[in-house]
Amino acid sequence: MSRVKRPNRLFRNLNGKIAALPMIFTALVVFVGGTLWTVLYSFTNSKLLPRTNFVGFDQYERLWRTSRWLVSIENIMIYGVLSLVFTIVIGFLLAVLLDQKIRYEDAFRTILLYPFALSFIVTGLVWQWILNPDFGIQSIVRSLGWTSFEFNPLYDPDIVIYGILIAGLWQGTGFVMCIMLAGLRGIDEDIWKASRVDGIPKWRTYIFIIIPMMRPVFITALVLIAAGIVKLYDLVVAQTSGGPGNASEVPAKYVYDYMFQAQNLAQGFAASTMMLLTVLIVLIPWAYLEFGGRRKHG
Amino acid sequence: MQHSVSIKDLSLSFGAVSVLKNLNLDIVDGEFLVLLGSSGCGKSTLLNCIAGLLEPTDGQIFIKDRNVTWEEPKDRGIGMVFQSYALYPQMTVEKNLSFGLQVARMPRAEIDKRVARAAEILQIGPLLKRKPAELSGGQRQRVAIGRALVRDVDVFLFDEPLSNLDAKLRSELRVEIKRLHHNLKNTMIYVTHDQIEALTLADRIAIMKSGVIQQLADPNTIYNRPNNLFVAGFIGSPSMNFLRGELVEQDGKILFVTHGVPFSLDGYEAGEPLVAGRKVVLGVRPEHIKVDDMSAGREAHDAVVDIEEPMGADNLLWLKHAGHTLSVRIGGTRRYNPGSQVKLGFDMSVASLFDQSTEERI
Amino acid sequence: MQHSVSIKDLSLSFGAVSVLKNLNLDIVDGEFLVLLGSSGCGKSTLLNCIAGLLEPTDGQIFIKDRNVTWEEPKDRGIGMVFQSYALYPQMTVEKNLSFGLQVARMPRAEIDKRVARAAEILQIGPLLKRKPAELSGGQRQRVAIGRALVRDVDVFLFDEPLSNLDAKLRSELRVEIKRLHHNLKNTMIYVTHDQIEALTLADRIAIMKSGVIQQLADPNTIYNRPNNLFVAGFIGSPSMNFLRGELVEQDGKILFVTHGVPFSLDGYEAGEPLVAGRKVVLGVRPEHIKVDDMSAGREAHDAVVDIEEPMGADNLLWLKHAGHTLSVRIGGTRRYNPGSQVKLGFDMSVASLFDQSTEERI
Amino acid sequence: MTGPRGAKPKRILSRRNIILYGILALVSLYYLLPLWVMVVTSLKGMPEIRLGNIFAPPVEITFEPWVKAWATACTGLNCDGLSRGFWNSVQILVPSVVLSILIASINGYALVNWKFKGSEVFFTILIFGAFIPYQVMLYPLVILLREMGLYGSLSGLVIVHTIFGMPILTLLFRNYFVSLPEELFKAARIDGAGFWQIYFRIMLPMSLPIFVVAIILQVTGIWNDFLFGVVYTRPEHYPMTVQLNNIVNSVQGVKEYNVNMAATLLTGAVPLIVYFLSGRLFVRGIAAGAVKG
Amino acid sequence: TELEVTHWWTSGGEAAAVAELAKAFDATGNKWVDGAIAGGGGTARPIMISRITGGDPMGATQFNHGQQALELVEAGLMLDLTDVAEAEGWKEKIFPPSLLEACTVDGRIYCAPVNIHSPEWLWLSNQAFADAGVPVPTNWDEFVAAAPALEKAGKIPLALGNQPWQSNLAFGAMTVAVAGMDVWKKVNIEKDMDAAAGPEMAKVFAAAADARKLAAKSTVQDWNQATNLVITGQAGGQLMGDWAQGEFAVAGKVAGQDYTCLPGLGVNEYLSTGGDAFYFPKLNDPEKEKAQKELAALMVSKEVQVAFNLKKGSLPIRGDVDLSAANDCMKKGLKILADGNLVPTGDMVWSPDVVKQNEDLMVEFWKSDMSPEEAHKKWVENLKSGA
Ligand SMILES: Nc1ncnc2c1ncn2[C@@H]1O[C@H](COP(=O)(O)OP(=O)(O)OP(=O)(O)O)[C@@H](O)[C@H]1O
Ligand SMILES: Nc1ncnc2c1ncn2[C@@H]1O[C@H](COP(=O)(O)OP(=O)(O)OP(=O)(O)O)[C@@H](O)[C@H]1O
Ligand SMILES: [Mg+2]
Ligand SMILES: [Mg+2]
Repeated sequence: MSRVKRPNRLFRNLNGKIAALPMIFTALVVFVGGTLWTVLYSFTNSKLLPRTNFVGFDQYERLWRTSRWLVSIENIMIYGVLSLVFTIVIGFLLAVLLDQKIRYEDAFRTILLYPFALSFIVTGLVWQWILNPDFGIQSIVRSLGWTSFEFNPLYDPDIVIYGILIAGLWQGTGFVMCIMLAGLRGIDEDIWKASRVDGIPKWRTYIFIIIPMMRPVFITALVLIAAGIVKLYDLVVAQTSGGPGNASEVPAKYVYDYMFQAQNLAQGFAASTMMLLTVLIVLIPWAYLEFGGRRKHG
Repeated sequence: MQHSVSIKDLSLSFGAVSVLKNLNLDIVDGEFLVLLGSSGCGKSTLLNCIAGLLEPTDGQIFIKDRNVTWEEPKDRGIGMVFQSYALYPQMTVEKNLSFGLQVARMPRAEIDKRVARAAEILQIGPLLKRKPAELSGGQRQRVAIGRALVRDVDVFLFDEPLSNLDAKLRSELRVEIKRLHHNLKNTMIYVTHDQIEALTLADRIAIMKSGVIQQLADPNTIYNRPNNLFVAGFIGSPSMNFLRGELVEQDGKILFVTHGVPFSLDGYEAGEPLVAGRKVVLGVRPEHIKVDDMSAGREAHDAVVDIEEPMGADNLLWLKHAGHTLSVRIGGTRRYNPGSQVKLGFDMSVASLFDQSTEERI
Repeated sequence: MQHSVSIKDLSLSFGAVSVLKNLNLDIVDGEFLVLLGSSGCGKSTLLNCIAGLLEPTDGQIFIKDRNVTWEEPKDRGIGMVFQSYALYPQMTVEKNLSFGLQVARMPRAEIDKRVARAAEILQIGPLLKRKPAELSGGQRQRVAIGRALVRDVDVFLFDEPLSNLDAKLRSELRVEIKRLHHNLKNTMIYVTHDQIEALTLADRIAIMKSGVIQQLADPNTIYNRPNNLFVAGFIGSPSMNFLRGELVEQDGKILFVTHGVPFSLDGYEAGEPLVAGRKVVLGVRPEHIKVDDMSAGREAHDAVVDIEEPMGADNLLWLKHAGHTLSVRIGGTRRYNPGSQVKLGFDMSVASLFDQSTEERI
Repeated sequence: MTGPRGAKPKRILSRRNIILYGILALVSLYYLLPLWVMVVTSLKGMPEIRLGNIFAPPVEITFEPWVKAWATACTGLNCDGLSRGFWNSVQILVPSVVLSILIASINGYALVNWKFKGSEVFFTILIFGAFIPYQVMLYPLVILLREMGLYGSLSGLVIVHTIFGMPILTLLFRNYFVSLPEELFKAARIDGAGFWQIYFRIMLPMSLPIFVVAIILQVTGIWNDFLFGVVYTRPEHYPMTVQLNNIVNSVQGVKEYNVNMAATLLTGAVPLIVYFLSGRLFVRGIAAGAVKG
Repeated sequence: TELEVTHWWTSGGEAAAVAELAKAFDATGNKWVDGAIAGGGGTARPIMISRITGGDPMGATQFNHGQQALELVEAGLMLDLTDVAEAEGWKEKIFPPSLLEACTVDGRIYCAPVNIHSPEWLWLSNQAFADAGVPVPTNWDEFVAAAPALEKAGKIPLALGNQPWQSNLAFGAMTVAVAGMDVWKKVNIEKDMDAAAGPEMAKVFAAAADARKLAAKSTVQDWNQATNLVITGQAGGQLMGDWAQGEFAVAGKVAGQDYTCLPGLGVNEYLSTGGDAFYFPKLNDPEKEKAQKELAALMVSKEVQVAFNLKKGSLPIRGDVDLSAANDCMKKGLKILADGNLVPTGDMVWSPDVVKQNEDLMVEFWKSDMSPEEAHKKWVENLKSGA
């Protein structure tokens, strides 16, 4: 019997490799290439057009001296943490409510989910309106007789980011609720029975048993929300344009404004590099824990 | 005798689908009762009703002579073990065992004592600090049993606790559960669709079909004197051989005739007088047909071997006889080639006769 | 003899984990070979290599004396049947059967002919227009077999085709597969971890452990003359009883002694001379121990019944004897209460002796 | 023996139900409020709006704002409202959704069933890409498209949408395909089906729920996109959102809130309809694709 | 020939003005394809720049002339209009000459200015002051003095839109008024950083700090919404460029009667003159290039200038046009223009980067309680980054 030589590795599974070309292209050229390009040019003093005139860390020094950038960072932190916490908590609570074998579940679910279909521009616009002190909620409540009522988040620099959060939550919680609901539906019915037989109250079952079991679901939700937070831009532009003053500025807007309005590409690139760096700092340990840890138990 | 669990006229419907129909069942204190039936017959539903996890549509449930129909599961004095184990995955074994007690605000010392006792009984002491994911299937099932054990309950409910395990583990844990019952002497209600489990574990077996109990009796009776065709066919592997025929009177004796072949019914203990002309089914278990062994003056029937299935300890023959295919179990060392002619002897003292229309035992 | 499938020095690793280790296997044309082993021992991996679904790290595979190591699955002349059926859910049964042929651009008429033939063989004619979701488990498995059948392949590969079915269906389909093999006379390689399937179906059984074949022989040899301790313990339910002891010479005869109790080895056919002082394990199957039946002049050993497991046709006794727990299988009608004293007789002609250190048969 | 029998009687107005449905009603109110405001405002005339209560239903219903938003609102010199962008949006939407989903699903399929060396690395990079703010990629992509000669064309925009949809969609599809039994794929290979045959004839027909999720995500994302539509194409291709932006942002004296709201609703109509039509499948698909991390 | 023209003129008065350009262009047998992008230069400029650098340029595009398009010109992406300018005699006709200078790079001309904008105007609502029972102020100091009365009457003294450029504009307007021309020139033209850090500028910051109190209640976003507050008498005044006049006109208000305008805030009759200009990206298509040049010539032509600027409310770029139709305010502006009391605007002398930084600083300053001293310090830093 003859031995046959092993064929060339490169050509095995050729179709699979060809089909993955768009992905490889996107990953390498667009994401890696674009990122490297951005980082590279952040060390130049490019203005309107990218130029390779290197100036070291000047752009970064200036960036961290800029109060608008500092405010942006602070805002995205506040927004990010609150948005993560509230979206997950509210999304989960709503999912729990909907999971109680209620009637008209479809209707409720649709109501909670529809804002997700609307763009941030629309969301921002409507909420800007509802929160407008002159004819929104504040004026309505005042006209009902409570004249000292204050609810004016979009025009108060101290709380404007919360005003944006209200709209952001309105838009995003429905989707997270859906993910959570799907997760809850995936929990083994027997777990519930076991906890009832053990006499564990429902709320404790949720906290101590169900939530830990839904870890992957929470991680999926977390990734989706976090990806959205980093990109927060449209909502702010539509609701406040970063105002009042610069109280609701966010990093993505800083990047955009400095790249195009100030025509200082390098400054914008430096800011984006900082954003990417932050993302990496958050993501890499997570990815390590998640994937590195998982390999252990197959 | 004290009844540990008593079910009166229990009915349950899911919407229009009636799953349990006016079911009555009394379980004696300390008894090991197995609910056996094919998938979807309502075994789990019944067990869930007893546990209080499902509300019956009608009827009552008594545990230790207390009407618990409306009580919460935790107040019924029951513990339950599930097929999927239903362990809390993120808690250690110890936590799994103690969580319910902690919630009930039992003192720490008492909890520790109970966990230690359960761990000892089930020999899971070394596993206490592990999480369920780090346990094998059998160990998980033991922990699941432990969770019921620590709660010191009157009645244990098992819902197919072994069906997720492989054959070897299954037979090991079966013995363990049996031993546990010997030691604890609690009432146990055990759902399964595995007849070996039912036969080996049960004090009594209740065979269910579509929400109705077909026969409730000890394993020996169930196996050897099945109430009706369903029970007869359900129990035993390979199945009982069924021959459809007629009762015929010949020389003053009632014979069973199928495809023109007469069978003497000598030795059969009928529950009612046998009447000629009645259409009946004769049921004989594979191990009750002797091959080429005509001792004790049995009738000899000719048959041809169709297929042989050697199973190690036993050998299964599929034979053609009088228009039927019969399965016969013989010793593992005796071998027949397909096509061989053999002589069969039927042991009527352990055979069963059923009416063709009512399907009830005669 | 022509070799249908031939495997030479096959190795396969997933990264650092070596799953198959230098495996050699020759399968004769028309043979029914069963790969038996516990979960994770590499059975499916081996089958997938033969099918071309996994690339071996090293070694060669020949089918019909053609080196197919690097060929596409479809060109190897194999058909495969999976545990989960793997029917295409969106296609009708007919479409499922004809898909592969269509992909191969076979003429319509030929396809129809083949589908019709397969449907007839498997008796799934009336199901052709249904979708898999509308079939029962057994019907699905038949369709899955049909899919291999229509492709008119030389070698059928089965990967635990019956383990998703319930016991009853399993035994039915087992018979059908056996019949199919009788009729088609194709080579079949059948993976299972169910020993009953292996024993009943196989012409030869290959017992695997951690990617290595432990014994390759016909079912009878495997059952009665296992090569080593692993094979002996793996086959048979309940397991063979193992007694650890020593060979001792007494009165010129070699005896087996455990816990001070001597056993005569009369009748045992040793593969090598028995030497006193050797540490050995004596293996006796449960059905080869006679209880209270001292015919043929056997030694009588005293034992006490621990637990009894009635299983219908048989009755399983767990006995305490000379520091061991022994399982013994007796007829279903003979009953013993726990605690009874019994006399045991060991049939040495079908027992096995293993070396304690090498674990190989003596 | 006596005592309770049958099911424990339940009052419809039990405390649990009151709390449960009460909360749900409140929450629904919060979620519906903006929609209500939009609809109500879009049906009011400007004088009525100026009078005040944005939550009050219209005294006099007028469809004027809708007509205006759709057909006559001006942007610069073009006074044909949103209608102008609607077909553009459709023209952008259809190929973008189809292409992005096709590519992402093929990626997912290749990643699961045809793993090759390095495939996981590319996938990881792709997932990191989900976190890159669009603004960062804006400029490099301009350059890239320019080099490819696609800048300003519809195909260029379709590519951009495909690229930015790729991370999340690929993740969804990968997770979904992982959950399909591998044996199915093996069976098809033994049947002799190749890469594409397996994809189109076996995998695609089985993936309806996840496709619904992907379609919803993409329809929403692409339809609502403003930035890419305006940066990567030229005016004759501008999507509806550009007109929406123009209507909403170009104020002539007082803001015409009713027209703005009508325009907003008209723009949001397509994704909303897609939602309402596929709600149930959406949850199922999410369960299948997103949850298994 | 079709030419696509992008711009961000979408408000009422602006759109009407663009229509004049389009009408005139279409009349030459070409076709004006309108590419309006609403949301102001901030939204539109990135798009325009992307299109040009992306290799898919439009036929003509609006920029504020000055430094915004400088690099595009340097990169050779813009059409050289020198021949048109010479043929049309732009050098002689365009007034003030700084406008054309801003279009000139290395002696070549690359843009066609279309209007003059001067940001230093105070717009006052006569009705608001009547309601408050005080006379309409005639300069900034009077306005500040009258503010308490306005507040008492429930009015917002100063309307200010919450956009960075508006805050910066308000500050710039006050600089000319408070610090005077000389300082302004020193800082902005000579880029004298000592002057920038000097006491004169500190006074401006102090004044701005006072002014921001007056604007505290103003919650609108867009400039024209702020203007609308003045038009409707809800606010006393607004610091806004001359284009605000277009809004008054569209609302049917009459200058001097319904509203009052104070160029240079009534303190210094000086105006800075920036404005809009059109650039013509290179298309490499002779046909189009011809049309582009036609359009360039047309934009500067007398008739178009009149028609366009009347609608837009801005000043024409030629000294020789007859604006007898102009209203009260525009006449005031024309007079200052004729007197030559002019300076270039900030975005002509500073890079967009500096402008943006100042905008960011100002919007923060106006909406927070940042001390004037701190703002001043940062402002000087910003200027230094571009000096
Ligand atoms: N929640 C439910 N709603 C509607 N029908 C149900 C529900 N739960 C069970 N059923 C139906 O009730 C019948 C009995 O179900 P049950 O789970 O008791 O069967 P089982 O005997 O335990 O079967 P298995 O052996 O498969 O566990 C089945 O036909 C099932 O379809
Ligand atoms: N893709 C893979 N990557 C890494 N390890 C694998 C992979 N597939 C299988 N293995 C490992 O290879 C070993 C053999 O697997 P295989 O599926 O062949 O076992 P098996 O004998 O078929 O078991 P079972 O009876 O459970 O099907 C197992 O330990 C398994 O964990
Ligand atoms: Mg069940
Ligand atoms: Mg396997």
